[in-house]
Amino acid sequence: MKRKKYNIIFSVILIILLFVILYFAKLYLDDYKSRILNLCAIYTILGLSLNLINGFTGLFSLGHAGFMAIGAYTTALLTMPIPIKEQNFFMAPLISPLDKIVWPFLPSLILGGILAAFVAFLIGAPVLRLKGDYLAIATLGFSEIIRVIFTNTQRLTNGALGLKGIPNTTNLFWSFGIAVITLIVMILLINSSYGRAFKAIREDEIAAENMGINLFKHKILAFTIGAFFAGIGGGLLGNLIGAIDPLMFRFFLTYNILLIIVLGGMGSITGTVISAFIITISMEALRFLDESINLGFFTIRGIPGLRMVVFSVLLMMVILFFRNGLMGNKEITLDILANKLSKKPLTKGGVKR
Amino acid sequence: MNMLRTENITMKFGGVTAVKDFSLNIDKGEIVALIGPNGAGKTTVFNMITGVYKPTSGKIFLKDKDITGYRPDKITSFGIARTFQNIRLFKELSVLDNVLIANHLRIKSNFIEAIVRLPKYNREEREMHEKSIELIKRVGLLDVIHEKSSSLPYGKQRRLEIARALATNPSILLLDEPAAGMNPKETEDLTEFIKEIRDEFDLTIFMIEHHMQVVMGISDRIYVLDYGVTIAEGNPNEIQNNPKVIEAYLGVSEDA
Amino acid sequence: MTLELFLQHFANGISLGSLYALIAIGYTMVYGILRLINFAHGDIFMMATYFAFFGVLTFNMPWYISFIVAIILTGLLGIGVEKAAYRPLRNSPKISILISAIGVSYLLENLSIVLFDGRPKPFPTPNIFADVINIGNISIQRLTFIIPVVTIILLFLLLFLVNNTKSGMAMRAVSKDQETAQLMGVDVNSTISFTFGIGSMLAAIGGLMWALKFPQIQPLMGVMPGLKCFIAAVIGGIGNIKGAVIGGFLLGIGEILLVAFLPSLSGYRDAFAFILLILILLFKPTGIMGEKIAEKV
Amino acid sequence: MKKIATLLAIILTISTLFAGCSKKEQQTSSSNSNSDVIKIGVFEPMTGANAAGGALEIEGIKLANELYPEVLGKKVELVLVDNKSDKVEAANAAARLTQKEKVTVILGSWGSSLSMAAGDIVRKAQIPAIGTSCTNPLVTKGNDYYFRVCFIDPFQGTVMANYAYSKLGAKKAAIVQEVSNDYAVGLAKFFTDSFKELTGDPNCIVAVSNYNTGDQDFSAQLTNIKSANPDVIFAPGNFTESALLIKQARQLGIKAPFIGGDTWETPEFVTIGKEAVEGATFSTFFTSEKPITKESEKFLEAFRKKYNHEPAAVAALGYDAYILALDAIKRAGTTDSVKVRDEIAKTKDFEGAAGKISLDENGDAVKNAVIKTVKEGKFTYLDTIEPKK
Repeated sequence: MKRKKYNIIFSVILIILLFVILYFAKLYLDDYKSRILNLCAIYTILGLSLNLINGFTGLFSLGHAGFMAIGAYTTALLTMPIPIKEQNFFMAPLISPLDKIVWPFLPSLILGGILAAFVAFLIGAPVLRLKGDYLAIATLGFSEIIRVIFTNTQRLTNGALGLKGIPNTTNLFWSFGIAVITLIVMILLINSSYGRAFKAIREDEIAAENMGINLFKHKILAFTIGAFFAGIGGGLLGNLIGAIDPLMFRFFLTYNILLIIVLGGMGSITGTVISAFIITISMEALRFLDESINLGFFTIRGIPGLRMVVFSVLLMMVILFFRNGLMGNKEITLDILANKLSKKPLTKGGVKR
Repeated sequence: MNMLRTENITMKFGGVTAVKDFSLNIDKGEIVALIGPNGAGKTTVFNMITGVYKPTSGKIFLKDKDITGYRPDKITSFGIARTFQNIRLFKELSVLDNVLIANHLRIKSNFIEAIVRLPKYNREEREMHEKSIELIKRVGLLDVIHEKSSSLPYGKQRRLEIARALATNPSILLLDEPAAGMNPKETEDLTEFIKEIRDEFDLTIFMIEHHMQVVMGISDRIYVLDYGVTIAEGNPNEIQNNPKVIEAYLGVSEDA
Repeated sequence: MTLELFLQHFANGISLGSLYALIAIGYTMVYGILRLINFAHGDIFMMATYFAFFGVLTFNMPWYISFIVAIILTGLLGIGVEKAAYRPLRNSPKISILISAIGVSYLLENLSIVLFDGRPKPFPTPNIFADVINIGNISIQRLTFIIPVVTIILLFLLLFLVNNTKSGMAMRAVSKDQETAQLMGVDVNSTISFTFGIGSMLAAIGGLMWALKFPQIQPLMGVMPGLKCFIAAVIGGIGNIKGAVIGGFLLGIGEILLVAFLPSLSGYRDAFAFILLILILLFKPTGIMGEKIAEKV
Repeated sequence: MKKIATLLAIILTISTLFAGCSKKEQQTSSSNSNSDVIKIGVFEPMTGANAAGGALEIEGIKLANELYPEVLGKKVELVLVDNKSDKVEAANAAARLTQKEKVTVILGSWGSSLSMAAGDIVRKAQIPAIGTSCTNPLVTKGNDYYFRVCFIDPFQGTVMANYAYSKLGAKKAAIVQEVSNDYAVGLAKFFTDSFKELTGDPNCIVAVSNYNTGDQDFSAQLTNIKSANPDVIFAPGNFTESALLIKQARQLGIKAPFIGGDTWETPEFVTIGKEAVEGATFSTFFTSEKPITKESEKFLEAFRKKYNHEPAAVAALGYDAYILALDAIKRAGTTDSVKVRDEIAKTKDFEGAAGKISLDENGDAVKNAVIKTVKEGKFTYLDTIEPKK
């Protein structure tokens, strides 16, 4: 009990410290670096939400891009100033009342999340009856359907033209603030009785059902919560980039997030966070592979696309040789760190999941 | 008082009839066994009672309430708990988590209350923990409470499965071959254990078992299935002397 | 809609459907044995077209030799993919294998972007395929007649292989129960390799026909056809070879008729396949020809 | 709780490290700006769906850099970044150019949506960008820092409607558009508007069909169009899809002429479409057959020498974007990006390879359009159309 109290105090201190650092980062970091940090935080949110569905509840869903699209479009359409809306919708006017509404960022973001969750709820009702690869392909299908609909609803989404001039509200405070909230919610959820029920479903559906767990209710709960955060992540992403179009939300986007949770470990929160940072930063850091390297006396010709090959090879290596990713389904906790530091043997209670 | 009753339940898979017109009657506090050769349809009977399969025809009553066709989780919440023939623990999870999960069906807080850790939820969580630790202590697994359940030896896994079933607060417990793979000493312990928990938790017990020593030692009554058909019913003594049962069990070996 | 117009649409549908059917056969075969959605099937199909392309253009082979070489190379590629990416995971949870399949698909796509560059390349079409036949006002490419014939021939060859040969028996045994098959003396590994080889060669034939009909190849060309043919296989009952053919035709004709009768919805065409998939999964998850598998508790 | 704490600790360490590294890099990059190099960023798709177009533009930009390697006595260094035909990547790439590389001007990109993804970044960084062939009106609208050396979709759509009406004498037109391509959708809309105006017939568009990027089978859409029997078919879209589309149309026995937009002008359009695309007519920016300016001749000669093939229109635009940037830097006399921006905005009657460029108040080029057709497998000049003054 005492330990718990210390942990809470320590967490609060760390959160405060994080935001102090962010404050200075915002002051001193250039746009490029803070953009990548923003992306790290957003991919953390997306990774955590996909891991809730795939890693903790064991539902192999590939529908994330669709939920992100819903969140991104909702947030964008609600936050864009009216003149910019008129500018965007020069082909056909935006349907009312959206053309006259401008909302602040936070409520737009939340509504984006709620709409994504609502769609997930509607989709989930039929789809979550499916299992394994059927579920994967059906969710992928739904995400593509959402994208096709967005491409064809000119007066709502501006179709293929996409939206431009979305206010760049997303900054380090927003993205990290929401990432921290997501993180806390996920940890609290996973370690609650509901989280245990999710894990039970992942381990053995039949046993879980026979232990009184309503499979459908819990699956849809995990799916909906995951979609909610995916929607929020999408909204943050849209308002970070400032322009969105339906092609952004192809299923390759889902693959990228899948890459994060596979590398981090399906069913590990710490793993997801670490790997979201590693992947986002290294995607940028490996950019040199695509470019020519000038060594003064001679130039190595860069091969555009090599970076993605390196990434795919990396993914395959993780899948084949480090099957559980960085962390498996374990977590790094302060207790473990403390134990490691003081060189005490690990107590059994320390390895908590 | 009547605890569990089935009326002519029949299960057909495609053209194959796995169980035909099975009727059963178990009173409160009884220990009843279901025996029969391999493939006789015993586990299918369990699966129908616990809602895994919906019977093709017939009805199932728990304390005179019709529970036919309900989902397994509903049926568990009505008070029927079970174990599985080939142990189905939540393998990657700890012993404690396995038992805690079985408490989940009685939880009253919703998921939002759980996430924000309302006092109401915290109280429930504390109660679940206390109850689970109590159960784990009762089945003698306290020393391995934080171990991964799949790392336990076989016998302990069986006991954990029973503890997990008990955590759902059942009024009737269905045990699917609890003694399978146990040595004579363990079997003897198990027999005692089943009797004890029956008394301690005020249970009714319905079990499938091959081990005649266990069956004859603790059953009040026995049903015998062969090729999906009930061929005999009665107390251990009657069953032991029933020619049909002898034929079903021994007939094969006489031919062989 | 005039009869003539309808017939033209119908001919278009048969033509597209037979292509889907051809590729779906390979999909369904691999699934039937391994219970695995081979996400990389579409990319293997893409590789085949590049093999043939380079055979004709770089090595100056006549098209028929180049096609045969391409089919064999693709078969080997399929066996290699199975060995490298699926075999090590055979006893892992299904999700791992599925992720591995996605990984292979990702790798093949990115690799071919680097190797073949992302620009689309014109696929050489020998004249015997390209000629157009006019019946009244209906115009049909000769290829439209060739593809269904190829599909049907392959269908019968494959049915013969699976039902009447020793390797076919081994394949059926592995699909029912790998462990038991092993105990009965079936070499599971080589049977699976064989299946993958055949499946990939079917993908190659499908890919070549595809490239003849739509003579443009690029690294991402296999993605959508791959998904759609999987859907066709599910519609027909995945694992069932005859079902895959039926599913392919249904999907192709359905897509064409959707655009024909509801031209304003033509932008939703890609969604149609997925909607069909979801409906099938919900109402008849075993597909048209599939058999029910009860889960063991 | 302790998990939260640990995670935060990890994030903190990472972000501190990150911040630390970045400060170091900032120093190096600021020292760079004092050196003898002027950096010009090139922001193009080198991989992904738009890679083909990007490659063509880079050809032109690189050639221009060879011909004009210096300005203000300093060497001009091109910084090429790949935007991967993807918006998130495009934004990152643009941010990298403005922040990390500290370029003076950015050129690019092929694909309007990619340019739009960079729009806010260049505006906030106050670094001017010159679009090459991004023709969507939204690219420059409301953005003082984005310019372009090409005309925009409304003009192109109008030009083709005019051509269909007056040169082909068409009264009924059908449209097949690539619905997931902003460019195609825009062009189709402006074509429809002006064609209706010209014919005075609200029902002059007899059929509209959609397809998606990457589609390969168009038989159903085309059969519908065939039954509507139009005089001309306007089919703006990617060159690959368009070539397949026209090919299939001919196989179905459709005889009506196909007209489209500048994206068709790539070698693949002809190699894929073969004899089917004979007679396909489209508007574009530039022709090598009829040099428009002195600069055109210089460009053509150098291009043929360097690459051994005829330049695509977008290569000329890439070239123009580069020399315009250099000219503006020269006029400004400094690499201060805000001053360079002001000079770009003042551009009037600037002689580029692809015609005289004057920028209007939106930063869009007002210039001639060229109409070309495919004849014997080659893009052949047909006509030049003056902008409406």
